Amino acid sequence: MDKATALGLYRKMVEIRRFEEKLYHLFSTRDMPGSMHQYNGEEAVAVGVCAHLSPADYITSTHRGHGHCIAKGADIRAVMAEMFAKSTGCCRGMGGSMHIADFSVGMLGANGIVAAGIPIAGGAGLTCQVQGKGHVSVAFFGDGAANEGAFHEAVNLAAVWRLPVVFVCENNVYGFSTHYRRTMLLENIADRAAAYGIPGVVVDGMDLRIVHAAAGEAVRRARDGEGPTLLECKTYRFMGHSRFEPSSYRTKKELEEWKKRDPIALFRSALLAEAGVPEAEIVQVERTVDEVIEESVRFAEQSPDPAPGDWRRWIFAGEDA
Amino acid sequence: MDKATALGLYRKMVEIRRFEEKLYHLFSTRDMPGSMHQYNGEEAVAVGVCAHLSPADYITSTHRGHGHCIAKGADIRAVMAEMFAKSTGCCRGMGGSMHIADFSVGMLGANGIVAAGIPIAGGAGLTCQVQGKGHVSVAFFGDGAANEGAFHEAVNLAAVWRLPVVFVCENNVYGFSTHYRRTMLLENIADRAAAYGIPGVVVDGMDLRIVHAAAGEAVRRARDGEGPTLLECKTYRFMGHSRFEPSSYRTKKELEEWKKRDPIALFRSALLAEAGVPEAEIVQVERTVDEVIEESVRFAEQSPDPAPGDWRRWIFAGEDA
Amino acid sequence: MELRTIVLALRQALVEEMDRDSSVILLGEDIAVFGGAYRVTEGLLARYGESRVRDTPISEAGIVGAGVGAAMTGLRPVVEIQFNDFLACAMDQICNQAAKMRFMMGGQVKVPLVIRAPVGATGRAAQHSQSLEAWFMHTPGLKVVFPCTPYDAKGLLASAIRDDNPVMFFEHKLLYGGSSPGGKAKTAVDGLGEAFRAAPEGEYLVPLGVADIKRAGRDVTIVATGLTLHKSLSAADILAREGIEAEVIDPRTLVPLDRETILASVRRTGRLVVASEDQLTCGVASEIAAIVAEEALWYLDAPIRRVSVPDTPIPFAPGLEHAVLPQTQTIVEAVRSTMAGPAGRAPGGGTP
Amino acid sequence: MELRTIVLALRQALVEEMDRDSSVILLGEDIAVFGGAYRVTEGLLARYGESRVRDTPISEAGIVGAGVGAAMTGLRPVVEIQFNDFLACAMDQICNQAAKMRFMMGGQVKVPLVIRAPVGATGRAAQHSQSLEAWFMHTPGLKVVFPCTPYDAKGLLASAIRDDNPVMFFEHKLLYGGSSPGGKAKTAVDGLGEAFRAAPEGEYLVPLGVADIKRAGRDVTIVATGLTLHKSLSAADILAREGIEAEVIDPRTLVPLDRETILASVRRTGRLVVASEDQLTCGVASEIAAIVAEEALWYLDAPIRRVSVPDTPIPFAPGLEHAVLPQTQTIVEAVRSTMAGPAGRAPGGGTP
Ligand SMILES: Cc1ncc(C[n+]2csc(CCOP(=O)(O)OP(=O)(O)O)c2C)c(N)n1
Ligand SMILES: Cc1ncc(C[n+]2csc(CCOP(=O)(O)OP(=O)(O)O)c2C)c(N)n1
Ligand SMILES: [Mg+2]
Ligand SMILES: [Mg+2]
Repeated sequence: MDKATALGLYRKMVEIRRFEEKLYHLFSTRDMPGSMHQYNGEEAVAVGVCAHLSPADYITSTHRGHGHCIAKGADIRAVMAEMFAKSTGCCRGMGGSMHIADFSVGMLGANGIVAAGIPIAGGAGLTCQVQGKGHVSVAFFGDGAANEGAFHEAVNLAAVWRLPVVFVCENNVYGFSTHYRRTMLLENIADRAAAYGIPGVVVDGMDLRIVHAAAGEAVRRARDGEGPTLLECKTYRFMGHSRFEPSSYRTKKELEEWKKRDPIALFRSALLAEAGVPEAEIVQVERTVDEVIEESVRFAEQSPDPAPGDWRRWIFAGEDA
Repeated sequence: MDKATALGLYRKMVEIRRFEEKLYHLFSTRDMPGSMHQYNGEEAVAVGVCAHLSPADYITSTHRGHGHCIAKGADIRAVMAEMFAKSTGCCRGMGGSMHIADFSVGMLGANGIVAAGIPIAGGAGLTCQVQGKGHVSVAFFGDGAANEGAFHEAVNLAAVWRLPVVFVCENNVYGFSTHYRRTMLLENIADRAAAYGIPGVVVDGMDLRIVHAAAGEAVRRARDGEGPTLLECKTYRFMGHSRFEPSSYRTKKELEEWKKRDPIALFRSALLAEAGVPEAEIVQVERTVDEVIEESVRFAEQSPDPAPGDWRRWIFAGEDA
Repeated sequence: MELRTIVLALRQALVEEMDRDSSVILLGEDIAVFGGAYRVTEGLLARYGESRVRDTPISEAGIVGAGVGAAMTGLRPVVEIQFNDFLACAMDQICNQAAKMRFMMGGQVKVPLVIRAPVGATGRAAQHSQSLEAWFMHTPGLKVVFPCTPYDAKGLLASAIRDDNPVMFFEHKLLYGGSSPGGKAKTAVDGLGEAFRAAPEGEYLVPLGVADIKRAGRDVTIVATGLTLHKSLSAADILAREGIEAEVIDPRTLVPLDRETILASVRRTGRLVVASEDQLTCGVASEIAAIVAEEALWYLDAPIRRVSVPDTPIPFAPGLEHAVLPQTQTIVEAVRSTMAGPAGRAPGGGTP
Repeated sequence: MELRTIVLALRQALVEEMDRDSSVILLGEDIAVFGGAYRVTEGLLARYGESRVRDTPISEAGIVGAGVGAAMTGLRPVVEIQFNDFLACAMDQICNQAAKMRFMMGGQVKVPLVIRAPVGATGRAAQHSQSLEAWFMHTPGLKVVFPCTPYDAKGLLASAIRDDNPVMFFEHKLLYGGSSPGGKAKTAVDGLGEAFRAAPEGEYLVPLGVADIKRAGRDVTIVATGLTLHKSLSAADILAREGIEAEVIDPRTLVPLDRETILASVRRTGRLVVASEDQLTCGVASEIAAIVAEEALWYLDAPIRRVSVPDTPIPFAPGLEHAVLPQTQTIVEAVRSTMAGPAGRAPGGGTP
C-alpha cells in the first residue's frame, strides 16, 4: 500500500468516526429525527474492504450503515442531510440512518431488517455475473445476522452459482445485548463457510492492513470467477447498540480492552512508525475531515425539508414520469 | 437386536411399502382425493429411527410423511381413512396426505411446507427439556430442505440450547426434480453440523441396521442431555416426486442401481441369512401386513365422509366446548 | 398461432420478453430442467441457457432476495414461487425489501421484479390452497396482477415484466389449462363463454390498472377475480334466464385497482356482489366493498355482498373444500339476495 | 398497586400468569439479560430463571417455530418479536403452521402460543413503523388482540396466554408509557381522558371478542384501534365542542371481532368513521367498513369514512410521517364530512 493510498484510507476511517461523533453530539443537544446505530470502533472493516471496490461494484449494509456508506464513497453532505431528514439527503429524507444509501456509488442501502441485505447482495452479484463486466458485490452483516435464515439461503445460493460476492461478517461480539457465544456454539463464524463449500477467513478487524489484505484476496477471487468468500472480521463497537443504549450487558473492562485496539489509533501509529508519514500530514488530514463534517452539517441545516407531498413521489417508479 | 425386534422392524417397513403400493393402485383406479408423495425406498430411515422412540417422544415430518407416521405407530386404519378424506381419518379428513398426523403417538404432522417441521421439532424438544422427563424429539426432512432458512435457524437454536433433538436428513438425492449437488457444494449434508457445533453423522440409509445403530446413539445423546445430532441418511425414492410424476430428470439406470439396495429386500436377506429367521415367519409377517392394509381400505371405504359443517369445528380450540 | 391456454400464453410472454430484452432472467425451483411444476417455463432452459433460466435451491427468501438485488442493479428477474403459500417464506424480502426499497432510497433505484405464483384450491389442503393477494395489496409498493384469460395473461405478464416496479403476478391453478404433473389441474376457461379470448402471438400489452368488463349488464355489478370470475360468468348466465342482467367486471390488476370502472358500474346498477377465492376478513372483497361504501353509497339499492372463503383454512375433504369455496351457486344466491333490494331495509333506519 | 402504564401492566400480566402456570415460558431476542427492547420483560429472568425466560439468536422463524412446537406439546410460550415488521421473517411459521396446525390435524392439538409485537410509527422509517394486524386478521386460525389502556393490556394478555389458540398480541410503541432505551417512546395515555383505566394487580381477565365503548355518543360511531383510539377520543372532545357527540368504540380484539357492538352503534348513530394506523387497502378499516356495508347499510346516513395510512410506506422525515399518519385532526375532519350527510347523495342515484 503506497503512502497516498494509506493516507486515503486513514482519512476515510476518520471521516466515519468524526461523522458519528458529530452526530452523537447533535443527538445530545438537539431534537434530531429518528435514531442511529454507530459504527464507532469498526471503521477498519468498511474501509479495508471498500478500498478494493469501484463505484461500479456493489455493497449492501446493515442498520449500522454510516461507515459502509462513507467508505463506499457517498457524498458526506448528502449522508448528513439524510440524518437531518432533509430533501437534499441521499434518500431525500425518506430513509434516514437505517436506510442510508447512495446508488451512484454502488451502495445499495443500509437495512432495518437484520440479514436482509445478504440475499440482496447475492442478487447484485448475479447481475455482475450475468453482465460479465468483472464487477463484484459485497454483503456486510453482523454476528447476530449469521443466525438468520436469510444468511444461510443467500450464502448457499451464491456458492452454488459461484457468484462474485464477498460476505463480510462484522463480528463485534454482540447482537444488540446478546453475546454471540450465547447464540451459536462457534468461536469463529467463518467456520460456517464450510457448510457452503466456500473459503472462510478470520481476521483481526481492528487492523486496517490485515482487513485490507484479506479483503483484497476475497475480492480478487470474486472478480476472477472463483466464487464467494466468507470473511469474518473480529471487531467491537465502542458505543451502545443504538444511540444512547447503555450497554449494561457488557463490562467497562471489556470495552476498555478493545479500545486499546482502536483501529484508527492503530493505523495512525502504523502510518507514523512504519510508513514514515510525518505527523503534520496526518493532522492535516484530520483537520480537513473536521472541515468536511462541519460543512456537511451546515449544508444539512440550510437544506429545505422535503415538500409536504414528497412521499407520493417514490412509491412507484414511473408515476411522476 | 433380538429376533422379535428385528421382525417388528421388518414388519413396519413392509407396512409402509404395502400401504403406499395399495394407495398407488387406488390412485390409478379410482378418483382418490388429493395427491401423495411416496416414501417407497426410504423405509429404513423412518423405521430405523423411530425404533428408538416411545409414543411420548415426538417427531415432525415432511410432505412425504406416510412412512414416518406409520413408523411412529399411528393406527394404519386411521391413516388410510385420512387418505380417503373420511371422518375417521387421523385428521378427520381435514389434512390428507400432506398433513398426516397422529398426536396420540407423538407424530406432530407431515407438513406441506418444506423445512417447516424442523423448527417445530425444536419446539417439541424445548418442551421435553423444560419438562425434564427424558423425552426427545426428532425432525425428519429432505436434502432440499437443508437449504431453507428454517433448517439453519432451527438447528442452531437447538444446538445453543442443547435441546434433546435429532435432526434426520433423508438425502434421497433429489429435491423434486433437482439433484442435491446442484443446490449445494457438499457431498455430505451432515457436514453442515459443524456450522452449529454439533456432531454430524452420515450413514447408509438403505441399511436398516446401520440407520438403527446411528439413530440409537443420536437419541441416546439427546436423552442424556448432550444436545442435538445431525444424522444424514443416504437414500433414494423409488417413485416419482409426487403421485405420477415421471422423473424425467433422472436415469433409469440410476434408479435400477438404487433399487438393488432396496432396504426391505436387504433387511429380509439379513433376517434370513444372518439372523436365521425362517422364511415362513417372514412370509407370515408379510401376509399379516397385507391383511392389515386390506382391512384399512375396507375401514376407510366404509367410513362416513365428514359432516358438511365439520370444517367449522377445528379452526379454534374451545369453540365447540 | 393462437394460444388457447394460460400456460401457453404465459410461456409465450416469457419468450417474447426474453427475446426482446436480454436482461430478463428466470429464477425458481424446478423451472429449468423440469420446466416448472405447472410447465410454464418448459423449454426455456434449452432456448436461453443456464445463465438466464436458473433452477434454485429450495430457499424462497434467498431466491426473492436475489431477485431484488438483481432488479436493483440492472436485470429484470422473473421469479417463480411454486405455490403462493410459500410466499410466506419470502415475506420479508417481498414486503420489507422489494416493496419499500425505492421509497426508502428516495427514488434512487427501480426494482423491476416479477414474482409469479399459483393460487387456488385444488384438493391439496390448507397449505397448498390459499389465494394470498390481499397480503400484497396491503403492502404499498407492490403491484398485484391476476389474469383470467389467455389474452390477459400474456398481455399482463408482458406489462409486468416491463414495469419498473415489483409486481406480484398470481395465476389460478385451475385456469392454467394444462395439467400439472402430479395434479388434476384442468381448464376452466370454458366457463368464460364469449369472454374467452385466446392470446395471439406477437407483441401486445394489457396495461396494469385497467379493468375489463367481461360481460355488460344493467341490474347488478359482480366484481370477481381468478376462478371466481369464471364462476361469476356462469352465474350471470343462470341469472339471465331469470331476467337479471349482471355486469361482470374483471379488475385484472388489484394494484393499481381501476376504481372508476367499478364505481361507474355500481352507480349504474345500484347493486354490488364481490367474489374472490381468498379468505373473507381483510380480503379482496373487503377492499372493494369499502371503496364503494365510501364513494358510491347513495347509489346502492341493496347491501353489498361479499362471496369469499369464510374465515377458515381450506379443508382437505373434497366435499368440504367445495363447501367453503365460492361457487357459481353461491354467487347466484348472493346476487338474488341483492335483488330483493330495499326489502332488507330496517323500518327504523335513518332516512337520507 | 395501580399500574399506570402499559409496560407495567404487561409485565404484571406475565408475572401473574407465570406464577400461576409453570408451563408459561418466554422466548425472544434480548428479552432476558436486557429485559426487552421496550422493557416489558425486565426482571423476569431473575425471577423465573434461564429455563423459562430465554434470549434467542436472531432467528424469527426459528423462534416462532420453537413456540409452535412447544405449544403443541404442553408449554404455553409467549414469544416477543422486537418490532412487528420482523413478523415478515416468521410469516410461514405464524400463518402456515401456528394458524392452521389444529385445523389440519382435525383438532388433535391445541396451539396455545402468544406472539407479542410492537407496532406503530415513531420516526424509524419504513421498516420499523408498520402496523400489520390485517395480515393476521386475513389468516384464519389466529386471534388478534390490540389493547389501548393498561387495564385492557393486562386483562387481555392474561386471556391471550390462557387461550388455547395462537394469539397475535399487538402493542403500540407510543402507548407503552415507558421510554425505550434508544428511543423517544412517550406515553400517550393522557389522550384517553376519562377512558384511561389503570391496571390493578391481581387476577382479572378481559375476554377476547368483546369491544369496549370508550366514549358513548349518539351522532357518529368511530371505531379505532391502538394509538388512533387515543386520537379518536381527542377528536371526540373537539367535536363535542361543536355539538357533535361521537361514540368511540375500541374493538380491543380484531379477531374475534365484536361485530354486534359495532353494528348496534352504527344502527343508532347512522354514521361510521374507522381509524387505524395500518395501510388503507385491505386493512382493518376496510374490513369494518365492509361488514357495515353488508349488515347495516340501510342505517347509514352518510358514506363510511376510513382514516388510515394512505398506500405508502412510512417516510422517515418527521413532517411527512406526521402527514401520512391518521391524526386527531384527520379524524375530526372525517367525522365532519360524514355529518354533511345526505348532501353528498347524487341526484340521479337509485332510491330505495
Ligand atoms: C429481522 C430482525 N430481527 C431483529 C431486529 C432487531 N435488531 C436490530 S439490530 C439487532 C442486533 C444485530 O446484531 P448484529 O447482526 O450482530 O449487528 P450489530 O448490531 O452488532 O452490528 C437486532 C436484534 C431487526 N432489525 N431485524
Ligand atoms: C417452502 C416450500 N418450497 C417449495 C415447496 C415445493 N416442494 C415440495 S416437496 C419439494 C422438494 C423437497 O425436496 P426434499 O426436501 O429433498 O424432500 P423429498 O421430496 O426429496 O423427500 C418442493 C420443492 C414446498 N412444499 N415448500
Ligand atoms: Mg454484532
Ligand atoms: Mg430429497
